[in-house]
Amino acid sequence: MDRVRQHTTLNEGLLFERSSPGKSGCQLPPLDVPAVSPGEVLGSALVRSDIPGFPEVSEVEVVRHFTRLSSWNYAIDLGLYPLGSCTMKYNPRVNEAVARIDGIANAHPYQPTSLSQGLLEIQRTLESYLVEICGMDAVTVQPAAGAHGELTGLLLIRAYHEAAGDARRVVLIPDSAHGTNPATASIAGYDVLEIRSNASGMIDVDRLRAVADDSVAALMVTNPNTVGIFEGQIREVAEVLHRCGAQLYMDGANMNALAGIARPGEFGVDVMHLNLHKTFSTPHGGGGPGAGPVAVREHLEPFLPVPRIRESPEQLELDWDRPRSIGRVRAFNGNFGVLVRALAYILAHGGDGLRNATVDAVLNANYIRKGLEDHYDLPYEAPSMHECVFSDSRQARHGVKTGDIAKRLIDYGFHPYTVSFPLIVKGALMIEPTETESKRELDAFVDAMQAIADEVERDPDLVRSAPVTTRTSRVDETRAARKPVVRWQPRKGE
Amino acid sequence: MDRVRQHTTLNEGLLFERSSPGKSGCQLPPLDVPAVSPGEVLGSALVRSDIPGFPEVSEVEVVRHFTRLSSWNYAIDLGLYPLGSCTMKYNPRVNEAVARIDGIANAHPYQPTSLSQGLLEIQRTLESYLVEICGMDAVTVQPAAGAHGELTGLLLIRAYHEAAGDARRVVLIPDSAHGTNPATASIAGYDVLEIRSNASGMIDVDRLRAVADDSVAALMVTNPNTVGIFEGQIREVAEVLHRCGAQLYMDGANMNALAGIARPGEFGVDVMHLNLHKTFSTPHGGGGPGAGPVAVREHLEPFLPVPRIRESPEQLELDWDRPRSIGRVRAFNGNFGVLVRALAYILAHGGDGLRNATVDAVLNANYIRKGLEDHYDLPYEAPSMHECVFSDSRQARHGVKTGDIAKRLIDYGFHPYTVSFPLIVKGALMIEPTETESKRELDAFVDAMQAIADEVERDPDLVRSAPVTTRTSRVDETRAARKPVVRWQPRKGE
Amino acid sequence: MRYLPKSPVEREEMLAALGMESAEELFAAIPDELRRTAGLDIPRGMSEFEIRSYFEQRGSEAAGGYASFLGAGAYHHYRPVVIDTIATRGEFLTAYTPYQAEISQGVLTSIFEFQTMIAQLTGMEVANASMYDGSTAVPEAGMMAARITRRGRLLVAESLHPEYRQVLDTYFRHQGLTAETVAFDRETGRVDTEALASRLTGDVAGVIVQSPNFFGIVEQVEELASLAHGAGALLVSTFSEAASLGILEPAASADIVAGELQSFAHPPSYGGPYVGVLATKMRNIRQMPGRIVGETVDSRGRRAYCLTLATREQHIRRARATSNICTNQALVALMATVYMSLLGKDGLRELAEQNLAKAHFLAAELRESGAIPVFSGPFFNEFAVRPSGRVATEVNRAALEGGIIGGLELGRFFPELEGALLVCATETVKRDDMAAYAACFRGALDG
Amino acid sequence: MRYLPKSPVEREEMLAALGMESAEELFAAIPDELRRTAGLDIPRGMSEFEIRSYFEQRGSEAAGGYASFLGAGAYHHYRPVVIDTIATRGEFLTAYTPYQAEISQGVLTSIFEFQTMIAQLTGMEVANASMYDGSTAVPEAGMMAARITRRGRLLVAESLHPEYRQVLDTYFRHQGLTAETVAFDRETGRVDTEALASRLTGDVAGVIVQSPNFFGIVEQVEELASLAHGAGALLVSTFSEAASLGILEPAASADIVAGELQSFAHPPSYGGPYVGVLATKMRNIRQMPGRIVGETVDSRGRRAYCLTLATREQHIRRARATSNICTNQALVALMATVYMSLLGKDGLRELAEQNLAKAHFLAAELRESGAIPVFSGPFFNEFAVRPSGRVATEVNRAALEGGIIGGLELGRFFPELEGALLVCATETVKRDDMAAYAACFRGALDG
Ligand SMILES: Cc1ncc(COP(=O)(O)O)c(C=O)c1O
Ligand SMILES: Cc1ncc(COP(=O)(O)O)c(C=O)c1O
Repeated sequence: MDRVRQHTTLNEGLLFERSSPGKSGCQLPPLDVPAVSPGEVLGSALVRSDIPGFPEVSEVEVVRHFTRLSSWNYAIDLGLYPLGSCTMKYNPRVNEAVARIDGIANAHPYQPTSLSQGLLEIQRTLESYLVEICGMDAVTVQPAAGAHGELTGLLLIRAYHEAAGDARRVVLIPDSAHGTNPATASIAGYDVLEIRSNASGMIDVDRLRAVADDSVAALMVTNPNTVGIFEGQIREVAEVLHRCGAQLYMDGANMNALAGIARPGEFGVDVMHLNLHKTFSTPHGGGGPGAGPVAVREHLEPFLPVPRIRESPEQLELDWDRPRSIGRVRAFNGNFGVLVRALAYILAHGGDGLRNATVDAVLNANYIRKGLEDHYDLPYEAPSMHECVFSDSRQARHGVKTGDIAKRLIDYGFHPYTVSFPLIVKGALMIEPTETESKRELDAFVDAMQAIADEVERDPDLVRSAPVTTRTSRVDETRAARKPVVRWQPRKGE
Repeated sequence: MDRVRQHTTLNEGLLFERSSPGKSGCQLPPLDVPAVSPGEVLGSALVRSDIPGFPEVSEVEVVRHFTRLSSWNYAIDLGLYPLGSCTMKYNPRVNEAVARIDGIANAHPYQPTSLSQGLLEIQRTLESYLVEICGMDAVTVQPAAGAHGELTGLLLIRAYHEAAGDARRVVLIPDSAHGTNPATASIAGYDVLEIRSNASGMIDVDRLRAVADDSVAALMVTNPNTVGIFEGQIREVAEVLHRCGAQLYMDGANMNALAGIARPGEFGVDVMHLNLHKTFSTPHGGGGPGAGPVAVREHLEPFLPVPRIRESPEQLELDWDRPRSIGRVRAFNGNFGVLVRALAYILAHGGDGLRNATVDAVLNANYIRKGLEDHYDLPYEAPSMHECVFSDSRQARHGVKTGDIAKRLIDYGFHPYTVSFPLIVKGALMIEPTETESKRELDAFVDAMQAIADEVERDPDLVRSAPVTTRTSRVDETRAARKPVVRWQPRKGE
Repeated sequence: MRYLPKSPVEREEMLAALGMESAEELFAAIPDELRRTAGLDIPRGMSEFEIRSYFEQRGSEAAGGYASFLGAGAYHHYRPVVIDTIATRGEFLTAYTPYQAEISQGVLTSIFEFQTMIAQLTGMEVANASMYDGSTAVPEAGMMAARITRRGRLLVAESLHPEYRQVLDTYFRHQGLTAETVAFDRETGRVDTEALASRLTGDVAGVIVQSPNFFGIVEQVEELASLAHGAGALLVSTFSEAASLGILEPAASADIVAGELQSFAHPPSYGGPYVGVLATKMRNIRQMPGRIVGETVDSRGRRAYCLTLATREQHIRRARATSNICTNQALVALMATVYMSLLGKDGLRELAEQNLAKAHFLAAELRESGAIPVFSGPFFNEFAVRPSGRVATEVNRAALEGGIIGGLELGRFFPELEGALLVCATETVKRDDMAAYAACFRGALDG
Repeated sequence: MRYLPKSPVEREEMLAALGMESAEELFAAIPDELRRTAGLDIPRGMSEFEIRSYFEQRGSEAAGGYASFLGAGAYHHYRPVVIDTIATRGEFLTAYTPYQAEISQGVLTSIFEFQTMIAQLTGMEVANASMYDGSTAVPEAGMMAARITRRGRLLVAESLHPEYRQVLDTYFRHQGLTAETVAFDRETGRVDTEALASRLTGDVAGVIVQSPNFFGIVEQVEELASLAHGAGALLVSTFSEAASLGILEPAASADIVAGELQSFAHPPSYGGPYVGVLATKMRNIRQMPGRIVGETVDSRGRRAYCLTLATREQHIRRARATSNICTNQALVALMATVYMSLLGKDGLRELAEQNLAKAHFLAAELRESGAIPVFSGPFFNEFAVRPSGRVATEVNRAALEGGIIGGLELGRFFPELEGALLVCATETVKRDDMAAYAACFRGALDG
């Protein structure tokens, strides 16, 4: 095998390396008006003479290049993708089809309202369903992702307090929280006070009580939390906060454990965000686009970003005239195409269907937990919801870390779980299968994880050198950071 | 590596093996009329109770199953696919888009003519361009593939002779011809007389003269022929045939060497077929659909299959009233969706573009020939057109056959060339790159072929045991034929 | 040109490598007088966007947005998007026939699944990898019957799709095979069994019947099979509406099943590409035309698939092949395989039941609007009726004005049925449209 | 349900394996009073076909088939089909952020190419993997400038897209950053350099300018950069019309370039998803927000890519991260990468030249129809005009009746420009439609 050079598909270089002057993969229709001289109309100083290094390739080369690249990638469409906290569920293909319908895809954000009724209706319907699912009173779909939703949510809280002349300084965040929570609080201008989780991995209500005073603007809680555990004392938590005038923010990234079963609005949550690219099946696309709608209780509604949809007797309209609004968090109407996909998903399930999906998601997580609890250390005993979190403590004794086990999973044909998060579990293995996995796929995963546990004892080096079956073997991340090469440059003479 | 079980993607079983009762990947809208009892309206004897073994899987399982299967396949979109005689060129994606336009894809073949003007216009335009490219007088687009076109063509000849009261018995076919030629002649009710090629791989005109008499209905010639050589004496060939009242049929599978450069109508050809799935870029799709239009000179036009397009003053119409027609060779209007794609291809190139494509196709074939002629035996010296044919005679001395070299090419990341055809070359390597390959891809191919030639001398066993880098190693075809298992059956107990 | 991956400089370099000065030299083998200097009379190449707008224009001149009651061999059915998701993957779309098994297991495995599903659905033991369409699968089946029985006469039900019969005629004419028509019972619309029995002499190779037949009527195929077998002939059972397979008992005693799978695979697309099926008993497999995929193992002993029994085919057997077919309809067969996988056992049943219900509802509506059923036999999703108040052409003209494409005028193929319509209602037809079409039947009654 | 790959029996088996009798037990951890027994008030699940027809219906209530002269931050451009061919491949579409480099080289390599192309186009040294959109990339750039300079005042051109300015205000308000507006020259439409100079004191972190600006006018960014640099401030250059990059000299002396790449990637889609870009000089890379892909090698020494410099990001640095951004717009960035690859150097130039030509032709047509240009500065593909015969609202109302969506009424954002229109002509606009729109301007003159 050594004597074989690499497959062309495995050797595919960068497009820049296939360029040759004069090739192009696209032609435009001939100009139907007189050409103008750029130098004349713009002034020659403003006109560029070249784009050095820019690709020059034909259509077939583009198709092949990206098709080949794609074959180096794992994806939900290829198998289980159990990244904890990421809810990598099946992305239904009808969602892609409807987002590409002419009147939707080609709608301009400034087109006349009279021509936008169908679009506003889509948005209004989605908003009403999200409100129903969360048990909240209103929602904005403007934020572009979860973190963007967090920012929006905290700004709402800020505006609310300021409107009451009650400026506050501190946002409380459990140590189990996702990194976006503290980062967002900073950007919203708050100081972050981290609160330590209790021995069960949950919020320590006593500790919370101790710090909850009138400097506190909000607590950001994830429920179920990042260890996959439902915060059973959530109502008490809300009470503690409300008593001192603070707000309860819920990171809704884990709504896949709750939709149709329980509603944050009934937990005492004041504001929360959803990740449509998690719970509502819009594709991750290798890192986005997402959408991070923010749902609020009534008292925060006046502060929502503009514009809002308003129903006039004749038509749906956008309302900019909202004096207490925090303003805009993004131009136009949010990641509208993502909203379309999420609505398609909700329509496909219906109310009962969403509940059934949640049941299967939790069933799958517990089934995996059951299959692995004899092989991996379970740091928290509390029942799991949509994901289960193990630690690598048993394997670490053999010098094998969660990251190694993850890489070894690749050899078994699976995407790894989430590593190194949540921070409260040392060497975490955070596993979220979602509801769109079959028993067969779960069984194969459990088998693989058991086999790896076994390998760790028999041959830890094997696991540490994984993956061995992929085109690319273990990647040197340290080197990448030490001397960053973040763009292609022609080699001398090229 | 042995210790790793196979990737899930590599282990994907059959869908039947993933079935579980009650799963389904599709729902229909609820019935908006009363249900009826099948037993009552049809009689219970006519109603089936079950489809034993039929799949029961969800949508995500279907997507994954076929996505995984697809990853086991080579394709033009992944690289060079130099199958001689198959013209595996880039299949432009716009062709797929336009074939799916609502008014086209959902048009019913019996819809009113008034609603079909756009469709008839597509067909008429394609017909006129094909006529122009071939230099013939008329064309039918009804045949579904090349072989079907051959049948149509021979039936036209038959009808023509019969109309003149001149029934003929024999079709002459060079020994270099594709298997469909003799098979078609048989099905058209002719006796086949094979004529031996001369030492240059071409038709032996003297030998032809000797057998051309009034029992001969036609000669089927491929030009350029299957060795990639232009039959320079084609006009003499036509003359010999015409003199004895026979017709010249041209297999146009190799039109990729001629489009825009030379026109069969000017060679003396009376009837020919085209493979739209070769020359005109419609995708092969793993074996079809294709389309095999048949172009004829004027004297054969009255015999073309019904219906024909007729231009009335108000509109385009279909004309069934053609008493001398051979009838229908297929229901409806042929593989219409394939015709749409072919027209899109012609529109993209335009007249000059088609010529340029031909130039590049012939340039590519000769470039490969040049790169390999020192390493492989070239049985015929005549200049190559769109493909070049080598023989394995040098490698056979080391016990390595063309089929082995082909399998070894797979390890280098390329699809093999055509093996074991044409029959006049023992151990043929029939290589057709097409115009849509870059110099870089050709260079890589030539390098690979040279490296293999080298391997044959150093380590023939390595080549004989190829491929070694694929999911599936060399397949036992003999076993498959010996005791055919051509469908899945549940194992006992399943 | 965007499809040509060569820069002018590269072209020069390559010519230079060949020792040529101009591209003209590449064509030196073509005699001067055959080489054209004039360009083709085809307009300049278009951009992708012009091509799209050209075809969008043509499509908009067609019947987009109409409700349709046309069937008659091409059917409107819902098509899940996943079909195209899969079928447009380059790995399937741009592969050739899977001759190189080691890098074609994707296509091969899916064909093996196709063959299996077709066998399951038709009640046959084996199926091939596809034929061009139903209309060409039928003559291939007829020729196959002739080869198996070594007889040359075929009896063909008059209720076989008329265009299939035309194709059959074209195919048989020059092969010493005769295809004689067996009338349908004017009352039931089914094959006239007496007429059939009387013609079933010892020289009959096979009897070809369609069920549901062209009039949508379900035949008693088992009975016809016994008749045929009694005379030593084979029974060839055909269908053009695959949706019926979800509910109809397969003709297990047929010898060959040939049919059209368009309903499962492809939109009507003005007539193609569709996909023909051919299935039979194991004992006949060596007489079967077309490609067949078989199971085997690779050199490491793992399950694998490959094309098999190639000695039947033209590229090996040449003039003595079972058929000349080479390229078939693989991609459309893949679409059908995805469709069948998605619907599955329950979905296919539901599909068939919905078609049955819609058509019977429509039949009742039309009867109420004065239409008279032409036949009494049980029908699946289409049926022949004769308007009473208004002539058929008028009914359809009125419908067209209302955005509805009415049923097929049967006089086109059966002069004796002039004035009758073949009306089809699949699961895609809406109740409102049925009411609207029924109203067109009433028109003259009212007016 | 078709998305759930479990049969009822399998569900039972799995519950049994957990020792549970009913699915309710799975939720035992949720206190009873928080667990709902009532179902959600959302209608029954729909089939795929109902979903499609629901959205087709909504789409048909929208502006399909209209010619459009809207730009103003969202542009209509031709989109080659290959973009979606690639972006809908499951391997790209359904992958997560490429944290696991060994099985994410497809996404990683394409992002590396994206970063490179953005750097090439903007004249910067490095670019990140994408931001949400232009409107959020700008405040991120502003915050970055503040971090780099450790100053808190930003001067923002009034000719920056008004919605971008609104977003900037929302972001800055609570961070101790101030964003002050610098007026545009009422004559040229360009930044008023004197006003700018007078405000450029030593506490200014950066100057944010857009070119082409909101009015389509090309700024003299180099000059503005010198001014800014003279005061120790950074220049942040932004754009919302990426097509201009094909022809405009990049602002090489800008410190940060932030912009919107929608024109290269995605149809307007009623406002999103788009894709923001952020590029800068190498020296600023550690202050840059967002993901960055870097080149490295694998354990066998072969070139490979991975996410890098993660210590800037929220998942490592948490409260002290450069930004809270996590999920970005990777798939839209991939679309842009494919688009840029297809057009290439020549195609991008041609694109820009066609836009320039169309807009200038339209401007001349409108002038002939009595419209008065609002600004004298050079423009790319959009420009502000004031109809003379008829008020702007009337012009657009007449246009709408003729199937044309007119330009944006500028009064919406600039009261002083009430009555002016911002009119855009990309390469997709047809000459006939320009003539028809021009005729709407004449309306009142004629009548
Ligand atoms: C718990 C949690 N919160 C917030 C986020 C941030 O969401 P996004 O990536 O959409 O910004 C994530 C995403 O991974 C998450 O898992
Ligand atoms: C020379 C030649 N003739 C005829 C054919 C038959 O064409 P088809 O496969 O479309 O029936 C082929 C196809 O491979 C061929 O190469």
